Amino acid sequence: MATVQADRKTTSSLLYLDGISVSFDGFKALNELSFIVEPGEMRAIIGPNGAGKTTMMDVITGKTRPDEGDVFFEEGKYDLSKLDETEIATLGIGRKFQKPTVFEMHTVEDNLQLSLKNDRSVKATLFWQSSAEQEARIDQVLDIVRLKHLRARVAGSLSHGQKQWLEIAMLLAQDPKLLLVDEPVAGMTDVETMQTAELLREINKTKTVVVVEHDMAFVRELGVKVTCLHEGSVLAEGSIDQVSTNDRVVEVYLGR
Amino acid sequence: MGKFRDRILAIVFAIGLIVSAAGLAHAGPYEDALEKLTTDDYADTADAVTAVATSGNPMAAPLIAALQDGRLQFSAKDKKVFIKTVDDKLIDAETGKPFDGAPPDDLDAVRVNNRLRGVIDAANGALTLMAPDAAKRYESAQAVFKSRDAAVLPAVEKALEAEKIPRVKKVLTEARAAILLGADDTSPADKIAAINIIRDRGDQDSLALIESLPADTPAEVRAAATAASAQIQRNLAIWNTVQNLWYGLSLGSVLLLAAIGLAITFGVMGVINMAHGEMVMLGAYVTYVVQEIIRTRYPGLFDYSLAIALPLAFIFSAAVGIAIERSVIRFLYGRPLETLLATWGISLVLQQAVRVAFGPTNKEVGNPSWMSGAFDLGGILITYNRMWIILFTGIVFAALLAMLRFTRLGLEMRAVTQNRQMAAAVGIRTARIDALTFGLGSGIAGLAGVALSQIDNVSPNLGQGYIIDSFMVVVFGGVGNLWGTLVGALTLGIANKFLEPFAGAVLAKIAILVFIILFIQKRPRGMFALKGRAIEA
Amino acid sequence: MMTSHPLIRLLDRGSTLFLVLLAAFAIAIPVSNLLMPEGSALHLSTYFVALFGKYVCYGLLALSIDLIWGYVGILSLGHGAFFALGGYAMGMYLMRQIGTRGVYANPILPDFMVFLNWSELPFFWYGFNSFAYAMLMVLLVPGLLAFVFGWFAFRSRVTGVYLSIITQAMTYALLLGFFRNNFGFGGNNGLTDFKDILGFNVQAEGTRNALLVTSCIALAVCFLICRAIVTSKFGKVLIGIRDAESRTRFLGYRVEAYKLFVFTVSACMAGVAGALYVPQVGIINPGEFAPGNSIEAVIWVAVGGRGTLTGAVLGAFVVNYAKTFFTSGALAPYWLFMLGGLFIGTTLFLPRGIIGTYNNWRAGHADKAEAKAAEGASAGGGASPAQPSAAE
Amino acid sequence: MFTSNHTAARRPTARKWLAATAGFAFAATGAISSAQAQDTIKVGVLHSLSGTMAISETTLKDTVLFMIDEQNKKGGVNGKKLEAVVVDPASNWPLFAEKARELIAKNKVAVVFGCWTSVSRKSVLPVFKELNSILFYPVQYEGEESEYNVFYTGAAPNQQAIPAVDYLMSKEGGSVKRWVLAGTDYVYPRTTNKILEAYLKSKGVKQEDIMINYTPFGHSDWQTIVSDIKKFGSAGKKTGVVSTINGDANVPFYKELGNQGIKATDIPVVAFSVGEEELAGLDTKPLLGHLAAWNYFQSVKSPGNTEFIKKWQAFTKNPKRTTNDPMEATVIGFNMWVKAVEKVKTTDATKVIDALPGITAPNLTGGTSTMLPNHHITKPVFVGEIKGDGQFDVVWKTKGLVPGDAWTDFLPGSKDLESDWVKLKCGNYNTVTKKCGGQAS
Repeated sequence: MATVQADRKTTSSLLYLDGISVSFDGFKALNELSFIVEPGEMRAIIGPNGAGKTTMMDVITGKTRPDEGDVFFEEGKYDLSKLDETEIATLGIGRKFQKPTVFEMHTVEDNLQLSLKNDRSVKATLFWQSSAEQEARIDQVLDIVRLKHLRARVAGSLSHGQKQWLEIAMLLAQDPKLLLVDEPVAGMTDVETMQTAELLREINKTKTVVVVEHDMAFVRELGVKVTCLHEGSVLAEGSIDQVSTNDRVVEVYLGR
Repeated sequence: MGKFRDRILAIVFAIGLIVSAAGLAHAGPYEDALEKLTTDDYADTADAVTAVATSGNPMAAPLIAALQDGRLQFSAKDKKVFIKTVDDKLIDAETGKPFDGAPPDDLDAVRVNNRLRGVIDAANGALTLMAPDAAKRYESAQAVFKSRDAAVLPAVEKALEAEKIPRVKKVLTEARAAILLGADDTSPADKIAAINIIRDRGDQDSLALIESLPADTPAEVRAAATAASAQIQRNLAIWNTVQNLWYGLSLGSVLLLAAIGLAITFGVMGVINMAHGEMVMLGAYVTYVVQEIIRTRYPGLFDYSLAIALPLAFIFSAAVGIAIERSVIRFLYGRPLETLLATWGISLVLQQAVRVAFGPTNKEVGNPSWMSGAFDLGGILITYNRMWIILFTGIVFAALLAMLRFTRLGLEMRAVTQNRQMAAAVGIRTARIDALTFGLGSGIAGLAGVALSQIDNVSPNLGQGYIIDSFMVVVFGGVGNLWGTLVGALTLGIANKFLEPFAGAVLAKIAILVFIILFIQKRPRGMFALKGRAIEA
Repeated sequence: MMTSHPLIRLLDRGSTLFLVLLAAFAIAIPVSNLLMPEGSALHLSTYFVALFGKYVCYGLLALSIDLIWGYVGILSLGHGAFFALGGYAMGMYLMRQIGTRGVYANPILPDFMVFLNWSELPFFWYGFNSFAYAMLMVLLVPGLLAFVFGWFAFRSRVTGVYLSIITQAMTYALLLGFFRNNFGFGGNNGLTDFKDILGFNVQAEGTRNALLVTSCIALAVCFLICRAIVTSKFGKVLIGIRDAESRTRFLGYRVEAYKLFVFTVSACMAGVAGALYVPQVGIINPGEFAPGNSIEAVIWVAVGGRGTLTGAVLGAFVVNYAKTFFTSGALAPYWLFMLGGLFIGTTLFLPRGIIGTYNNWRAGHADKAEAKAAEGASAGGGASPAQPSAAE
Repeated sequence: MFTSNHTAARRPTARKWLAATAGFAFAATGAISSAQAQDTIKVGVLHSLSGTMAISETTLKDTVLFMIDEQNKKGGVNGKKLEAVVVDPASNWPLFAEKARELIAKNKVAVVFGCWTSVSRKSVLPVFKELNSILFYPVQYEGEESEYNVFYTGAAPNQQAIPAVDYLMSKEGGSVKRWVLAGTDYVYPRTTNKILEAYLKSKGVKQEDIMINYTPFGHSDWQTIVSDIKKFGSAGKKTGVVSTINGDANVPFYKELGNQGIKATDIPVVAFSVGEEELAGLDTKPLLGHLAAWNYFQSVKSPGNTEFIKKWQAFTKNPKRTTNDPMEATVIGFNMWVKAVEKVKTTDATKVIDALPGITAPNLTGGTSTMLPNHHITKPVFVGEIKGDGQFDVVWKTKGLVPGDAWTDFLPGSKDLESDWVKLKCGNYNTVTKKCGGQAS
């Protein structure tokens, strides 16, 4: 693990992005993006398509290397730009994809079994045996996302919303320090949306959460600090009301 | 060799005669010579040829010409010789009058072997040094340069005086130099002069010529010779590199031609078409069929056969391609590996189908006159078929780029490549585009087939020989990027040709494969792959 | 279910049945071939023994391919290479066993070296006169190649079609290499004219039956290994990688390590298959490296049912039996049509293969409890996904 | 197997297995049932009809069928009609072995005509030894083999390569002084070239006057090599090329030759694997005068040949169908087998094999070939020049017939070996150690 000596700017923060730039074939997806997430906080990130939301997630989770800029995790302990997905995941950053991604061929239970915080090495998984507390942990997580009754179902057969929740459940099973949740309510009914909001608030009691979302109603429901991205850098930051009244935000985003 | 030399002397003497007392009716040797042509024995024929050449008989030239291209007939029974004209009429070789009346039943062609051809060429060489046709004179001058026989010297010098056209004159001078260098009675000064002339010619033959100086040559000549050969070698070394480049270029263009269709289907549709090679093969067979029809019906059109075959091959392969796409591949989208297997199956079926339809043996596809032969460009030899194929490839490539850039279809294709869903959303009928794209790819494969029929077997196995190489090119160049394919093909072609001389053909091929495998590790999406946010999972 | 005891996981209905059948064959065939009198209805000809032995080896090859294609979605078009390498290792042992009985009676050099007048044995032939060493090489050479190749390929995340194509390039390069005579493996004639193995004459009926039984045992063992792998949590991770590679990564699994491990195991199995194959067919030559062969082996798996171990083996038997059947008699010239049709037909109409389709049908028709059981089975021996996303 | 069916019958899964099992059982019992039918003499035909080798082998399959047809018109052999059993080894070597076994063990054929490539022969050898049956191998090959069960009716190196080289060295052939040995990289060219190299050196040719070059199978880009040959040839001395390039690669090779203007008068190319069939895929005008060495040419004028070609073209219903050397070899082999069977009045392999040496049969070029004790035959050697019409013009032939030599005298390994299945009962008797190499010493 690449660690760097804590410097004062980064100390308090859990996630620290500074001057991140990424470009694909000339197009600047991220442009000098900087923001900080404090431990225990829940942050909503909004922004029009192509604002760089997903790219930002890719950078944090090590899928994309930033062309320049720093990404630090846990009070600057870890330089994420030097680690790959697997290492970052094991550091305790869980990511939920835009499109719900679960192991369709596995049962709900197995999905969680695979996510539980365990030794991930080849040897360990080859000779692995399930245990009571593992089972208990699975029940607990299933409770949180209200999927207990579907424990034996094949994930592929779940509804869209249920898949979203299962994926969140998988993040919880990982027991991460930071959850990155990409458009959790895309394609959900209003009821589901509200339930999801509740669920995230529930989760936020114990964990730091970063939510990327279009759905303003949902963001409002979360009622947390909002960062609005535009063309790869922060446009505005603050409470939902501040942000949604910010002229430039209105112009580039809500206006349309 | 001695006997041969005498013959040439005789020929030269004959030329003297022809020049001085042309047309004088002169019976005897010619008639006896004709006798010898009827014994069906190479030695006799050889003697006869010389005798005829020296006879000075006006029939000599036509007779030797006839012998050369197998139009000289003889009848062993009644000891007669006939010249078969191009339009299958018999001319009595003795009288030169058309032969009317029933040809003898044991009529047969006078047979020639390589040695005889040599004799004939020599005879011709001497005979045609003064021929009215400049090209002929050039040819025979070259022949003399090769044979560089002292006996022909007078003839050469005579011709030299008479010669007007510079390029012929040049060769004659070189020929003369060659002879002088070989002759023992030449003064050192002349020899050095000769060496310089030959040095300026500067090709492989000149080198051989200069290096084959006898041991007893005087020092100063030897010095000049070594200097000259050194220069020639330097010169040749440079040309050698140029030649490798050229070979690489032409190999590359063949690869490109074979791979470009694949690049399209692979790039736009992400379809691995294992039957691509068979599309090429079909194109080649179309060429064969076209040529067959032309041969039997309209022989006159033969030189246009390829021009006719091209569109047909394109259409046919494209049609087959579209049929395959509609009937099989479209059910397999999003499952590239299954597509790979299915198309492999298709390729097996197509191969065996052709095998059953046309038989397993190679089919003859001829080169039109404008595609056979070669010409010298500086120090390298450029064969017409390779040159045309390179040009053709260039044209196809350019046309394709233009088509993608400027036509509606091209636009829609690029749209689909970049974002299928979005394209569909804006109302592009992706299914139709897929079919057309696949058709286009296959059609181009068909065109490749026409080109390959000019340099390779036309057999059911034709495609197999190219499929793996084509894949290497596409993957190496980077998917969905025609320029990548271009660079990929040329790189591989040239690399191969520079490796071949010292590594040998087999190792060169292996080296290239290993290189590609390693390269893919570095750039898993090929040289010019489009980057961007690949949406995974 | 993951909670169930490992042994129960290992031996679900299908697997048990498979092993029982295999054992039955391994016993019945030698008995009827050796003990039953010639001409009696129960007598099986040696021709059949040889044929079956060959099929078993193909079955093992198919198994090894299914392990990586069916469960991790790695489509190797170069598995024939590992098969052939194993075969060559065995072949080299057999060559050294010939000793002075070669046509030139040279105690050290194999015949092909003598008539290309080589003076001494190339270093890589050392040690192959020892059976143990040869067997070690049977595992080591393919395993090592697979490890190195995989280490490069998986680390730099070469996936899907690209991987398939470079595996093909690999086997093609080896093909060209082994064709070269001065490569030291007998050029395109390969290694042949074997005399005996461990002192037994390879042609003797007894030896043939012994080889057949050995092959069956090898198949059974490898089958159990595969079962153990795919029914363990490791196996679930593999399926995870197949269906959603990046999800697995973001869960913190070292995808490349998993792929590398299973790829190497599979290569070793292919090597074993090749090693058993050579003494039974009596020759090994570069033809086995031909990309076509590897692709054909893949179709065996597809026919039997990708992602179902029993299916892979069944597929190998069915297709090869068809080959035997259709390459003689009136149909002789049309075999390629059959094979080609098989490729197309299977991918179009039977994407899950025989066993896969059957499992599905059973899962569909059984009641809830049964269905659960089927899930259990299919989680391990499972049916392939409806839309196998093997490419990603 | 039956116990297993019993246990299996309970489970639906077993049906598939049952099907397969039944299939095998059928295959097996099929072997027995076919064993009964003995009113005809079965003749096995083992030539690839699909895959890459079909290009050459299909013709030979037709030839055997043609010969059988002819023989049956004459009333068959020993009063029994001949029946062809055709299988398709699909150009796949292990399949060759399997099919050989099938022919002998399952179909109980009396004799097998088959194989083209050496590797296919090598792969079936063990089967023929084990089941003691007869194989007639009709293709020219590298020699270095003489098996009890195999009869080699094609040319051994001394019946093709060496005479051809002799011709090129002769005055008539252009007294070649400098040699290019170009071949495809497999055993036949390698061995042949080794032999030729040794032979040439024994004739005083220096190392620097020999250039050896190998190319992969189906090599199609000949630019570099042809121009190398040209360079090598322009060194003043008369140069000749001996080509052991394998079938498919020849067409592009000759096309390149023609286009780079290498005329036979400058650098003659003599080929050992290019016959009428291969030329059928070429416009031969640019190749006028290049040579091939065979034991048979379609253009050879002899009553036997003319009649054969007539019947053959009638049989194949194709007036343009060519004939070639391996076909003639097949014909000779077939006739020899018939004679032998009629001589011993049985098709029993051992008896026929022992009877075959000494048997004679007319070859199509007017001579009479004899089966030698080393299981090779005597044949005339012709050198032909390519004509404009895709045929060859015989420019040279050996005086009398050349006996096939299994073990060449030009390789250190095999010069002491000798094969004699009549007296020595040994295919590789070592005249120095006085031992039969095959047996353990």
